[in-house]
Amino acid sequence: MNRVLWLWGILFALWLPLSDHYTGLFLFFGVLACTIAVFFGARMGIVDRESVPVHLVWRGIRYVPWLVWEIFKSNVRVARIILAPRVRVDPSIVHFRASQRTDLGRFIYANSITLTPGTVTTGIVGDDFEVHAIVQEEIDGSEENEMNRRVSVLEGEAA
Amino acid sequence: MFAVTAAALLVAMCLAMCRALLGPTAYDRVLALNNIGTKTVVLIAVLGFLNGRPEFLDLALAYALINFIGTIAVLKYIEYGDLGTSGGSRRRRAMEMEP
Amino acid sequence: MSIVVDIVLFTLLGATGFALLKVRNLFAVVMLAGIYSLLSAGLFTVMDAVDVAFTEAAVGAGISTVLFLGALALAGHHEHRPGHTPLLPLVVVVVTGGALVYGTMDMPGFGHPENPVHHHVADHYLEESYDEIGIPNVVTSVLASYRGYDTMGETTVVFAAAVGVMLLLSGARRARSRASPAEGGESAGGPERPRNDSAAGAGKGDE
Amino acid sequence: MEQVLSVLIWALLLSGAFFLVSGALGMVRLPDVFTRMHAAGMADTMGAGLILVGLCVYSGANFVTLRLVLILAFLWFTSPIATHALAKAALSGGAEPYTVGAGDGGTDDGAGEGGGAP
Repeated sequence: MNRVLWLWGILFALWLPLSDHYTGLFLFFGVLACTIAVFFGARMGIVDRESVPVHLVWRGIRYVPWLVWEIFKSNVRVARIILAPRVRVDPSIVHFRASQRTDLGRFIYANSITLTPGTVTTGIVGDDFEVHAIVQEEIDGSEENEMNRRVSVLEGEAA
Repeated sequence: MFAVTAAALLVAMCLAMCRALLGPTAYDRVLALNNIGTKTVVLIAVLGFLNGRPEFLDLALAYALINFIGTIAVLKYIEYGDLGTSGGSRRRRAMEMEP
Repeated sequence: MSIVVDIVLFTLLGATGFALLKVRNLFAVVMLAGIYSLLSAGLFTVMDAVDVAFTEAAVGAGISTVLFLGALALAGHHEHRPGHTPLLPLVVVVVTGGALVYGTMDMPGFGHPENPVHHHVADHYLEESYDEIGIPNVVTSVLASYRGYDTMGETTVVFAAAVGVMLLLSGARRARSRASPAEGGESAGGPERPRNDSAAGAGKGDE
Repeated sequence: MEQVLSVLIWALLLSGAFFLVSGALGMVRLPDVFTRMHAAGMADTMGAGLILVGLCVYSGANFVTLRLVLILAFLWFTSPIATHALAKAALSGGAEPYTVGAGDGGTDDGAGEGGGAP
């Protein structure tokens, strides 16, 4: 129930500035639209820890800057490969073991891997991640371990 | 400066377009479609600023979402052969797309 | 700058159009059609027709791609070569196109403020609609109030069409999934998809 | 202050354009769909990201910026999902990932196309 209210609040907080009209009729329409959307969401049973992860917001704020920096570094790396006069790629599929306990944590880890260019998650079975890397040598595991650790911290102890 | 950015976007769209035309596999085309979609979103945003009408951003916002839905629908079709199957219920080798 | 954007987008649009004609692999055609409507939505945006671009984005790139794919799932994805020569269609298209281009000669200049379309009822709508209807977006108040009955008829037709399409597609799927156990688990695609044929055709179509 | 902001916007937009174009170049040059995915990811993350952040800085703190941030958030949330779905579909659809052993280090078709591109 708490999450339903959170979802409603988030939707309405998004609706307000996007509409940018604050007369009674429009506010009523906004409230109506948000309520209907949340009602159907709740009825379908999709308002839960995974779809409204409000418990991750605070720790997520600390994770995002690190992720952005990591994305920047790997972008530069891939750009160097592409712009080299002769393209030298050595793609291969490698396997990682993820330490997250929840599906949501694994989802975040997998998306973080994909979001950094040079590595794309191609499959997940349990905690085994199948990752396609554009240059095999660069994936020595240290950065992925760091990312894995940080996502586990993000996922949190109090599950 | 927006003009330079828009020009770069158009060049990038041309390159992605080459990939869509060359193929060779269906997946290359999906990739190009998704990529051109992303670039169109950014292009609309930049054009809005170029013309001094940032209201265009609403369009870019809706576009970003539609592009994603379209790509997922395409991939679902490739993988399961139709759009009604829920994930994992039946696996089959989807489209036979040799280069 | 705007003219450069126009030219580049039109060139890409033309290239996509030719590719649409040449490619025989229908899946690639659907992808290219998606790109085509993305590009034309970009063009509409450049021409300040944001609401048209919005519709193009939603219908052209989103819904119609999905519908095309649903149709491909039923029909297979290779187009057969036509049995007749393209001469007659070419003549028809050239004549029709020429007539349309000739027709544009009589049209007033694009975006000219003195055009009759901007002075018939447009002034009234632009100036009075907020007082009369109370909706800030003029397009919305024209659609939903000034010509409300028209819009209602339109949406009814579209709704009926959508229901019909969904019935057709879902009915076909049910029939196929009933048929597939007899085929054995391997070919869920059903007998109406000539798998080998289309695989051979996919390579050809890409040339 | 004005000058600093202007330089910052220029830098953001130009570096975004750089990543965008090199990502698109990679889509033409690289040998197979899996490696091209990495190049496309570049355009999605840094290319679009830097340009949109540049526009944010230009427009200042208002609802336009909020919309730009939302667009960026949608792109960054959806792009990895689409990429992952594409990779998975390509693998299960029987696309063979390119390996160095198959060619010989360089890319014969990719280099030829890349030479013709601007």
